[in-house]
This record gives sequence, structure tokens and C-alpha cells, in this order.
Amino acid sequence: MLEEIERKSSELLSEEKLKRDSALLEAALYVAGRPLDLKSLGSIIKTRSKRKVQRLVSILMEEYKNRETALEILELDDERFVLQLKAEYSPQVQRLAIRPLLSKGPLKTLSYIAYRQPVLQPQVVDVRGHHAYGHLRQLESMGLISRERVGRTRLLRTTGFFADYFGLSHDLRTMKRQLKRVFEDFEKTEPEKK
Amino acid sequence: MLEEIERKSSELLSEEKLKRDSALLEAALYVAGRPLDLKSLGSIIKTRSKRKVQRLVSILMEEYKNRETALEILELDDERFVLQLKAEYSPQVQRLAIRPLLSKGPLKTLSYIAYRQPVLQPQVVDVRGHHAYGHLRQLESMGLISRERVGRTRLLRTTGFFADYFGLSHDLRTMKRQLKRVFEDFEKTEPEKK
Amino acid sequence: MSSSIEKPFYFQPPLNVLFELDKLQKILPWDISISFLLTSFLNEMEKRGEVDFRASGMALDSSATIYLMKSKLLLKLEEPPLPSKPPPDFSPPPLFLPLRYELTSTTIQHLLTVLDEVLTGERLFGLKPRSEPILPSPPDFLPPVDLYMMEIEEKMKSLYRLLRQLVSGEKLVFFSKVIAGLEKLEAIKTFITLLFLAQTGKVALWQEEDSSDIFITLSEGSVVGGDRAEII
Repeated sequence: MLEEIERKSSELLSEEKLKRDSALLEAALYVAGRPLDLKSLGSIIKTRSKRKVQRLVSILMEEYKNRETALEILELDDERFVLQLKAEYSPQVQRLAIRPLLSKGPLKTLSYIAYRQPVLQPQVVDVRGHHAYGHLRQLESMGLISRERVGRTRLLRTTGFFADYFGLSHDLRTMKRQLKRVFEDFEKTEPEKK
Repeated sequence: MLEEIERKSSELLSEEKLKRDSALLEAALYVAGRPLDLKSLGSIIKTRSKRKVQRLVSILMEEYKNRETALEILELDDERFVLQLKAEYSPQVQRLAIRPLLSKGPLKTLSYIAYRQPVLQPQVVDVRGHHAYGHLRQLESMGLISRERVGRTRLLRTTGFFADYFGLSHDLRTMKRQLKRVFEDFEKTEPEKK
Repeated sequence: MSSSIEKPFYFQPPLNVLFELDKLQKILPWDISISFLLTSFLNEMEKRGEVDFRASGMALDSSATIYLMKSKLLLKLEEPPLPSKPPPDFSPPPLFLPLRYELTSTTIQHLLTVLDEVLTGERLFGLKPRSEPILPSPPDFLPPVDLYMMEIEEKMKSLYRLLRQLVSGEKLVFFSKVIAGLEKLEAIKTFITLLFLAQTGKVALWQEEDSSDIFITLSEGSVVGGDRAEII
């Protein structure tokens, strides 16, 4: 009898823990608004077991599917997961997005880095002026660029998050080709801007 | 017999419509990331009936409550609704948020401006110290305050976006009353921090 | 009254204040009524029928000192009172920042629009993108530094002369005017020389966010150093 109670209570406890971990993963996916890999998700629930994370996210995905709501959790090719708005709802609510990701100055600096990467910090400051130092700090803290020490300076690149945000490839060469292509198309359609 | 089928099909149709409208409202709340009033929500599902919107959002709120997830839909004072992460999950996942979150210093400067607005910049610096200059730049760039030139100094106010973000009223007097309540609650919960 | 033979009557309180100067330092001048003391002193002398001129002189001197002390205090009182620092204003606690996902309005189109502007700027400054991101290794042969500096100085002098001609009454010169008709390479060299001039403080440069041209002003009293050449 006592054993039975103990078993039940430990079952309840582990179920409680499962629920909490699952909610934490949902919280992470919601707040990030971008794909997260198993490692990042694992770090949130303090586990290194990819299988455990995979299992929990799968349950969460299933739950979202059953709810038939506007949101979905998707698994991407490379074991990454994203919580996002179902594409069909996007047109009706897009106009509610009113805040830009970045103001114009930092966005300019970011665009230059994306186009010329990997690029040395002094070159960016040359082109963008001394305000660029502030922009770089901001871009780095938002996880849009990385700054790697090279000798006495830093080498700048955009991050995976940058690629995800703008829907570009994670492969640098592909991304640059994509950017160039879109850029050329864009220049063609806006000739008065030249 | 035919009538019965017609009734059933129209019932199904209206249920379908209800589900879709509810999902659209969820989509709107998700995308906006700020409180939305009944009018804005109504415009998304193309209705002017506030009652209808109210009913649908209430169902959605109830659903979120029952799901026991990391997210919640809250109704604010003035018939506005917001979808957000439950506060208890915030510490574990806030590092994943895209935008650099405000640390305690800038948040305190923001509190002061909100409470004393419209307030002159030197007064803010007087109370909050010289770090406040940096805070003001950050708060302005995030669209939380505006700085209007007045003679040789600046007059500071919070923006409409600020009110929305923190779920406060757009009416200055009401907002100050709300803030007073928030601060009093804070003092009650953290008396040692005075 | 004159119980002591050694001590004259004016060494008794309260008159002693006028004759024992060290006592004076310990008493608040406001507590001393000069007129009362002097009247008592005179009355006492009259009563005794003896006039002591030395003691009178001392009493007069002490009275003047006490009077001076009072005046000083009065002047001090007249100074505007120090503004008492108002108690610090109520500093409310930080607001709780709710975490919400928010779809931002920035799209790849926005990124490309600003990229177009940045690349135009890059072209304007003649800053050739460095094809190799790694620091270039030093070439085998470096021109002697002195010679190089002399050359730069010559170039700076002649550019400065040209700028003075172009200014002719106006306050500023447009960079586009300076390089009008020049080959691309020459334009780049001119720009670099201009940066050297700016660095020595001979000229100041600036640019408006919405303009592609650089404005140049000549500063007569050149200031060396300083961060004057800010390119936006």
C-alpha cells in the first residue's frame, strides 16, 4: 500500500517536471521567435540529452497541432525547431507589426557587414563612420553579428540568427549569392534610386 | 430532412468561422507583441461588434488558462488584451529575446520619467545620475520615450508605445495612477529594497 | 562689594567681562549688553568717588571689541542663507518588463534599400573594399618613411592652397567641387590628402546624413589632433 503511494507520488512528481520542462521549451521558442537547435533548447531545461529534448518538443509539437490554432511548431532540416505563425494567417495580421528590428543607422551597418563579410572592423568604421562602434555593440548584443579577434582588430560576420531572420542561407557563399541576386533585382526595380 | 441538413451545415459553417476568427485574434495578439484594444482586434476579423470580439477573446483566454502553458492572455484595465510570457518563465529564457532587454538602471530611469512626465532632462539626470544620459539614448532608440527640444534643454515624455508595452493607459493621469499602484505593490513585495 | 583688597571692584562679575579678555572669547557676544556694563561701571565709579582712567580706557577698548564681534556676526547673518538641498525626488522602482514576442517590421527589402545607400557612400569615399579580410603582410619594399611623409606634406600644402582658392569668400567648399574633372585615382588620392589635412586640424569635414557630398571648412588657427573628421 505504502509502496503504491510512493510510486504514485513519484509518478506525479515526474509528470509535474515534464510539464514544467515542456512549458519552458515553449517559453524559449516563443521568446526567441527564431529556430533553436536541440543544444540551445537543452540548455534551457538544463539537460544535455538531445533525445530528451527531442521527445519533449515532439509532444509540444503534437499538442500545437491538435489545438488547431494560428501558431505552429515546426522541425527544420537540421534538428532545429521554430514556433511561428502559420503562413495562412500572416497577410491579415502583418500590418500589426509596426516596430522595425533596428533603426536606420545600425541597419545600414548590418547591411554592409552582410554584403562584405567576413570584413574587418576598421573597414566598417571607415565606411560607416565613428557611430559604427555603437552599432556593432548593439548588433552583437542582439545576436545579429559575431566579432572574432584577429590580431589587433576584429573580423565581423553575420550570424545564423541573421540568416534566419531575413530568410537567407546559413552557408556564407550561398547567402552572398542570394543577397547579390536580390540586390540586383532590387536595383533594377528601383532605378530612380541609383 | 433537407432542412435538417441545411441547419447542420450552417451550424458547422458558423463553428468553422468562429474557430477561424479566434485563431485570427490569436495571430494578431502574437504578432503585435503589445496590448490591442477591441477595435483593433475587431478590424482583424472584420467586425465592428465589440461584444463579438470580447466573447471570442474570452474564449481564447479561457483556452490558454486551461492549457497550462508558458503563455497567457491578459485583459488590461481599458478593454485591451495582450499575449505574453508568464512572468515566472521570464528569468530562464530572457537571454533568448531578440531585442536587448533593458537592465535595471535604464528601467529605473524609465520609471522616473513615466512618473514625473513631462519632465526636463536635467531633472532626470539630477535624480538618476550621469549614467542617465546613456539610458535616455537607449530608451529613445527603443521608442519608449520622446525628447522634445525646449530652449537649451529637452522635455521628456513616454511614448504611446511605452504605454502599450507596459499595458498602461494612454491618458496621462490614469497612467500615473496606475504606476503609483504598481510602485506601491512593488514596495510591499520588496520592502527591504526601499 | 570690595571684599577683596587685591582685586578692584571691576574684576567682579559681570563687569569682569570687560577686563578679562580671555573670558570674552568664551561668551557669545550677543549675551553681553555693553550699555548695561558701561553704565554699571560708571555708576560704581561715581558711587565710590574714584575715577580710574586706566580701567575706563580698558572698558572702552573691550566695548569696542565686543561691538566689533557683534558687527561681524551681523554681517555673517546678512549673507544669503545657503540653499538647503531639497530632499532627493522619489525614485520609483524599475518597471517589470514583460516578455513578448513581436513581429518586427524590418524586411529584407529594408536591408537592401539601406545597403544601396551604404555602397554609394563606399564608392564616394573611394574606399575600395579590401578583398582580403586578413591584414595584408608588409610588402618586400617599403618606401622610406621620410620621403613618403615629405610627399604627403607637399600634397597637403598644394591641396590647402587649392581649397583656399575655392573658398574665396564662401564659408565652405563641397568635396565634389574639389575633385571635379579628376580621374578616379586622383580623386581618391585627393580624399586621402584631405583626411591628412583634417587630422592636422587645418580643415574640418562633415556630411549630412541625407547628402552624398562632403562639406569642407578651412580653419585658420589650426588645431592639431581632435576628432574633427567625422564621416557619417
